[in-house]
Amino acid sequence: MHISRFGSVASRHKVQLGAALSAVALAVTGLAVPNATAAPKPITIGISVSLSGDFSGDGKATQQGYKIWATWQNAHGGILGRPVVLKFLSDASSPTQVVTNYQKFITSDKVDFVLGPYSTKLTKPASDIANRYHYVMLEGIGGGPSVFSRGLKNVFDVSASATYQLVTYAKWLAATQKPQPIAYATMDDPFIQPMVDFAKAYLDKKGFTDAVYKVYPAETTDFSPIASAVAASGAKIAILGTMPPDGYSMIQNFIQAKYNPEQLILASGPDQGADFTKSVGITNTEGIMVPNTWIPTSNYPGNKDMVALYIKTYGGDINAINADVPEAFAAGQVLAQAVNKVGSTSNVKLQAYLHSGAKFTSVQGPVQFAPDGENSGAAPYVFQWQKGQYVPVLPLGGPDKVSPIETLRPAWGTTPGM
Amino acid sequence: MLVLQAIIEGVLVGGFYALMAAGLTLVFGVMDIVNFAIGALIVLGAYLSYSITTHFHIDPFVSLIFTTPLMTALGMFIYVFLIKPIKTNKVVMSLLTMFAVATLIEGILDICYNSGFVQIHASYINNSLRIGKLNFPLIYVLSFLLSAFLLSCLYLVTYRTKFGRSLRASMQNPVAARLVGIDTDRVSMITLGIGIGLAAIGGMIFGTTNAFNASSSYDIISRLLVIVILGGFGSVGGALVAAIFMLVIQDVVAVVWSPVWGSTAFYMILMLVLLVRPQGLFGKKGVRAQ
Amino acid sequence: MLTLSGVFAGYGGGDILRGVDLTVEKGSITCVVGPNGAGKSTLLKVVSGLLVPRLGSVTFQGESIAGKSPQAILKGGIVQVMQARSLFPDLTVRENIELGAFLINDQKIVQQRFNEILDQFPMVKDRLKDKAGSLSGGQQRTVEFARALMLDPALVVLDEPSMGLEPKAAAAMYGYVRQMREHGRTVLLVEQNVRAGLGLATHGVVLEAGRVRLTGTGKEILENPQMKVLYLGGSTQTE
Amino acid sequence: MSTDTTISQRPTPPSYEVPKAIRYGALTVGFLVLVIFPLVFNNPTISTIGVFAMIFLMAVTGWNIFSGYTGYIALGHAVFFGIGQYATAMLASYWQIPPGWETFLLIPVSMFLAGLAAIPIGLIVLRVRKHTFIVLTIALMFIFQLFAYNLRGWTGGSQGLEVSQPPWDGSIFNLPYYYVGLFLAIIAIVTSFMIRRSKFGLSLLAIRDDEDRARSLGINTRNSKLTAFVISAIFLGAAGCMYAMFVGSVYPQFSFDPAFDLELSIMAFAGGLGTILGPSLGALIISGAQQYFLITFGGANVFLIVYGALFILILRLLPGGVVPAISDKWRSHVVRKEQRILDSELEGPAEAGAHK
Amino acid sequence: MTLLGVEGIVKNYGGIQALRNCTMNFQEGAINGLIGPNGSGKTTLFNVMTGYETPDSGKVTFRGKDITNSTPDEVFAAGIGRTFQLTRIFPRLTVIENVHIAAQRKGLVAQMRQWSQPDERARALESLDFVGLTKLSREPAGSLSYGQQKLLEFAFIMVAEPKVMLLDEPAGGVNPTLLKHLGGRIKELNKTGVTFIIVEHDMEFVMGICDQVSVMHQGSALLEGKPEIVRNDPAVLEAYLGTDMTEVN
Repeated sequence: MHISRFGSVASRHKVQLGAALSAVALAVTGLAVPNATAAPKPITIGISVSLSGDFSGDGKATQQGYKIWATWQNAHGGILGRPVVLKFLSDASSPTQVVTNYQKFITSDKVDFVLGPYSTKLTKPASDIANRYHYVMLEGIGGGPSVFSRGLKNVFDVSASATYQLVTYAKWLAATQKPQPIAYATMDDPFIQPMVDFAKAYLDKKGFTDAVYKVYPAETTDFSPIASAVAASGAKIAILGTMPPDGYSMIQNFIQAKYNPEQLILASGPDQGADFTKSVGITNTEGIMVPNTWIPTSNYPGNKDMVALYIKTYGGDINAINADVPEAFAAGQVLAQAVNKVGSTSNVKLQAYLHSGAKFTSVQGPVQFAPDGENSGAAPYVFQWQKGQYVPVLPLGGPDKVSPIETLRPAWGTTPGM
Repeated sequence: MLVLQAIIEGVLVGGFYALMAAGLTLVFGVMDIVNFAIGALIVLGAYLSYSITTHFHIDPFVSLIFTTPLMTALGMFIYVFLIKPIKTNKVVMSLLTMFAVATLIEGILDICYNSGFVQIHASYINNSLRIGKLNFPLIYVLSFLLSAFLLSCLYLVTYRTKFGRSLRASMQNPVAARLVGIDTDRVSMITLGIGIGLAAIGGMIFGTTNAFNASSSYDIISRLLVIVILGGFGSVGGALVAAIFMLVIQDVVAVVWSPVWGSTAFYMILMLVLLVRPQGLFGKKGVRAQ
Repeated sequence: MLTLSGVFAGYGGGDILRGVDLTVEKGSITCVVGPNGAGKSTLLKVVSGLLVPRLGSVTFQGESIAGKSPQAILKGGIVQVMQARSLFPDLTVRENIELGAFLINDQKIVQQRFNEILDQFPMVKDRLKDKAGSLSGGQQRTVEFARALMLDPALVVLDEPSMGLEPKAAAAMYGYVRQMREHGRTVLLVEQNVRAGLGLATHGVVLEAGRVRLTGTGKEILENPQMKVLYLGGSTQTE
Repeated sequence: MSTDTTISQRPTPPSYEVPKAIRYGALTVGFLVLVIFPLVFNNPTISTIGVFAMIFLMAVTGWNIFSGYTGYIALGHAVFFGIGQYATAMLASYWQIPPGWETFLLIPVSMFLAGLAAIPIGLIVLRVRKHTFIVLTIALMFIFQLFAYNLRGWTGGSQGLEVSQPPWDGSIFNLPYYYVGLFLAIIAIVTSFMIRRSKFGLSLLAIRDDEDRARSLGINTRNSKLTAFVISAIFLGAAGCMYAMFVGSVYPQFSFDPAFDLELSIMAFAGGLGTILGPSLGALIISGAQQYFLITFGGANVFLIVYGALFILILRLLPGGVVPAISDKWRSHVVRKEQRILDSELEGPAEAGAHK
Repeated sequence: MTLLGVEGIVKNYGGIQALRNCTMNFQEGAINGLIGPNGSGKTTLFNVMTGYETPDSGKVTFRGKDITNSTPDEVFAAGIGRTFQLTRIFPRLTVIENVHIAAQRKGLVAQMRQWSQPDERARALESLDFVGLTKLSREPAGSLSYGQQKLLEFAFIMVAEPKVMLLDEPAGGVNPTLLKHLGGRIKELNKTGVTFIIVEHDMEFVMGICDQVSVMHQGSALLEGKPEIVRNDPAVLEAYLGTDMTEVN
């Protein structure tokens, strides 16, 4: 079976119809397939990932996402009919090394394209380097607002903008509930804090008040005083700007403090699948919400393949997939679609095309770039853990079918059916 | 009430920090070494307990029976092969050596555990005791009790056993210690063993109360150093008081004002105390003219 | 009992002992005197194993001890009381004394010795629970003596037992030294107070510039006219 | 007074130092290599590593002026590195400096501010010694990091700040940074050299060996330490400014980084703490090797293991550092030569020295 | 005229009384010897006079000014230099660098100039020549022998040209030839107006060069006088050899 390149979304959907299994089968033999003919020169893509240091956990997930995308893309004809070869370098979570790494990709390795590293902090220097050499930087995991406020024309984020991720929930809240006090606690982080602050600004305008608002430093290891402060506020709704590990600790502290909010939404953490359920215990997950740009079970192009490939390659189940994986995967998808459309490896043309308002598809949903490079086409989802399942509940009226939202969380440890 | 709750939490967590700091301060007192690897060693201890609990389904507290001797042996190994050979500029060379050890450990853990966040589990981890409106998380209470128990053991060992005597003697007068027949090298080796063995226990506690990965060590080390300085190098009691004092202040500032300023207060207190008492809260003035 | 022959020893640069020949008879109190810098303390360090001699032999009861570790020498039966600050100030008197028996593992023997020593040093009994650092100079010395006897040594080496003490306290120390001999121990001591030291000693040794200058009984040495030359300089003629 | 004449007629003492010709020759060659380096290796990857090497070069040389000479191991000099970065980022936007050459004018400003900040900081931390000093400097660094997080009105908090980069072409982009960096690094080395041979430098070394004795010999130890601290901070400020301009973004986490000082001390130790060129050599080798290592084998995550193991090996094999090891080698070479001459002279009447 | 004096100094260490109401005066322009048996408090007195120890009570005066609570550097700046019984040199610096440390300079600009200015260098070499260490001038001071370190310490104090030099056992470990030479130079320096206070156990040396000898015993002044008188005073010998206290009991 040979699959030619497919330039349109429609034809890709056809491929989608061939179930996940066929893609997996392809992935195994996939690399050999495009080489059946004259072995075209591969398309090289350079990516710096954090394999050690502070970001190493997410760095590795990012790398997995990119790798799976490359496998999948090659199984689907590569880019411009040429196979995709990824080059990874570790940056040890340091901006110094990020600068050097992207210089190397562009000037020594002369890669055709680059994709973004993990985190807002590293995306900023990386995009400067790319800009210097007129390279486009597509990324999905570094969408802090400060990346886009610098006037760079070459950065594009395929994920929903950080600033709007919690607004979906805020809008729903303002529309359905009476104004009441809300407890906020957020990590001091360029990606996370804006999420909470935007939601808070929105809710403040709608008459909601803050029962408590605490910003905690990134290196906090003991969350009990913060959790106590939130618990003591007695607010029925808690909005937390957490990264995965502190989200788990925070929930644990809530349980210990017997604080049982009716609605609990975390910026990230509950989206981490098995990591989350193992850390907080499956029986405590009921009703916890999290915004996300990706639905594991969605029918967006490539998603089922990605999930199958991931499970085949790295094991685990659908819920074990870190959100970094589809974010990286989506960046690759958009790159492939755009380059195939442009028809050349010219980054200048690519940049112009990405700014043209063209629409793309990804495992996370539709992508369309605003002038500053943010994805204006994305609609951030809100997920909720219901009966041990991770299900989308918001937005209402979106393209995907969502489950009804549980507005009253049960007591801790009482997940129905668990 | 919130402040009271913060104080209780400060005391409970302070006990754990005191245990860690005790290992650090003993090692300093006997050997003049700042064990910069303590953070990485705590994370190592956490991972060891994690592996044992997940693979053999053993209670984390029981896992200590295996991890503590292992880590103690590691400490002795580090002393014999890395610290003892250092001849010149001991203070800085040992500090850098321990930093290198920390790097090595982090690298190994990173490969073995693939750097995702994990947390040690037990059925009772989310339980808590409630007295009136105050809340005592069970795991914190348990770890505080364990810390208190171990600190008392440490106290008994140092004040009631023969080894303890040789340890205190080596701290106070190494030459005279050799003259009464104490093998000061052996004492140093065992002390580093104890110091690192304690990291196994601290690691277990850290791992049950926090999600962690290989890079989690840096957040621990700076606080421990501050506590040790404030308590006075070499003073276990000082470390206990300093740990509880600092954690209580930090937690109270965190709930009354803001968590970010809680951390700042933590370090500012050190500055202020040292401006008045350069030898720390409980340290002895040890400067001689000749 | 203890024999040094042709011992050269020193720190880093040069030798301080330059060919010391010395014999300590069993059952004697041998007192080494000599001006400052003569090498008395260095000599004791060689005997106790803190310093390894560069040349020469040191034998104790027929066995070579040069270059052995302090512990090994202690086990062999030589205990030294240092010149100053050899107690552990933050440990109690009791702990300090018990540390003297660090090398003995049999608690019965330790307890028995401890009781014997309490009888021997009544002062110690009253202060057992005090920190050693809080004692007066004389008391500290006494504790050091008591500690030294815990191992039941054959040879006790004392470095200036009267240093810095008031006459009365010093006299008490000398009393203890005599007592040790009465208990059958051999004593080697270094003393600045020449008259007192030699008066106490059965054998005297005068060390100067790293060599043994005079030997004899204590009395003989005290009466030797050369002593004044050694101590106050000048020549014997001015006498 | 016959002794007098014999004493003064003694031959001039032999020099155990490596001869001037060799030293200056090596220096000139080293300098020329550094000057033509980015022209020969004109790949921007290599010159990027070169720019970072220059930044570390000036930083470690500055660090060594204080820590190497006085023996006070500071592990909080990231404070001044960070101050340099934040000063650059804040002033560039406050004064609306357009990206380009004008930004480089912030270097002296950053140096001044870092030096200024070093005065009160030095007055506080220099009251204590040894371990307490080490830990106090670390604590100070965390305080500054937390201030950078907390005073978000000025510092942008966790959002960080940025310095817009000039629109220069990639092929020549690194060169101005490299040469300005080289220039500053040379100023740092020359300053270090001048201090080492000055009376002031001698006082610092005396403080390292025996601070109380130095004080009793009339050295104003407090002022000497403080002066060295400030000078050292100035170069860290310069390094911070260069870093902020080159990398383009500033975050509390990276500006006030505990690992930064450890890296500096490793470089200084590997090269030779307290020597003039040792730390520079350490900086060039280690920062270059580290980056090169990561871009060559960085795909694998054995990096930390190899790094840690190598580091332990260096500490074990070269406890004094490279430069002292070389001068020791030279010294034993000279001594052996001398011994041979002396042996042949001793054939004649033995002239015993006054002392051994 | 009294240049440096102590009045009623008391100093206790724990249980030991090192100085008991010690009163002593040292004459300007003289070479003063300070002798006494070990433990009689000579070094403690030096420490008190040079600011290394604060007395429990009593007063130290220099040229009539109270310097009791001055720090070592203030004392040094006032013109009192000292050596230590156990030498305190700078072991990792070379011999010549050691000698330069004490050479005073004022002002930042002067501080920044090369440490070895021609005039200082001349003085430094002269003083090294004087103690016979020229040949070792480029050796690290820590590699010198005990006696050589003593000489080095003397040399670097000399370079600072103090008004008073307090020497704590300058002869310890120094060979006899050089010792004679040292005595000659002390006398020579003394002629230029430098006052000396010398603690020494080598009596021949003390008696040979001192104008005035003070004897300390058990923490206070026993007597004071010309060397010949002191030497033949039975009380001094008594103090040195000690009473046979075994008979007192």
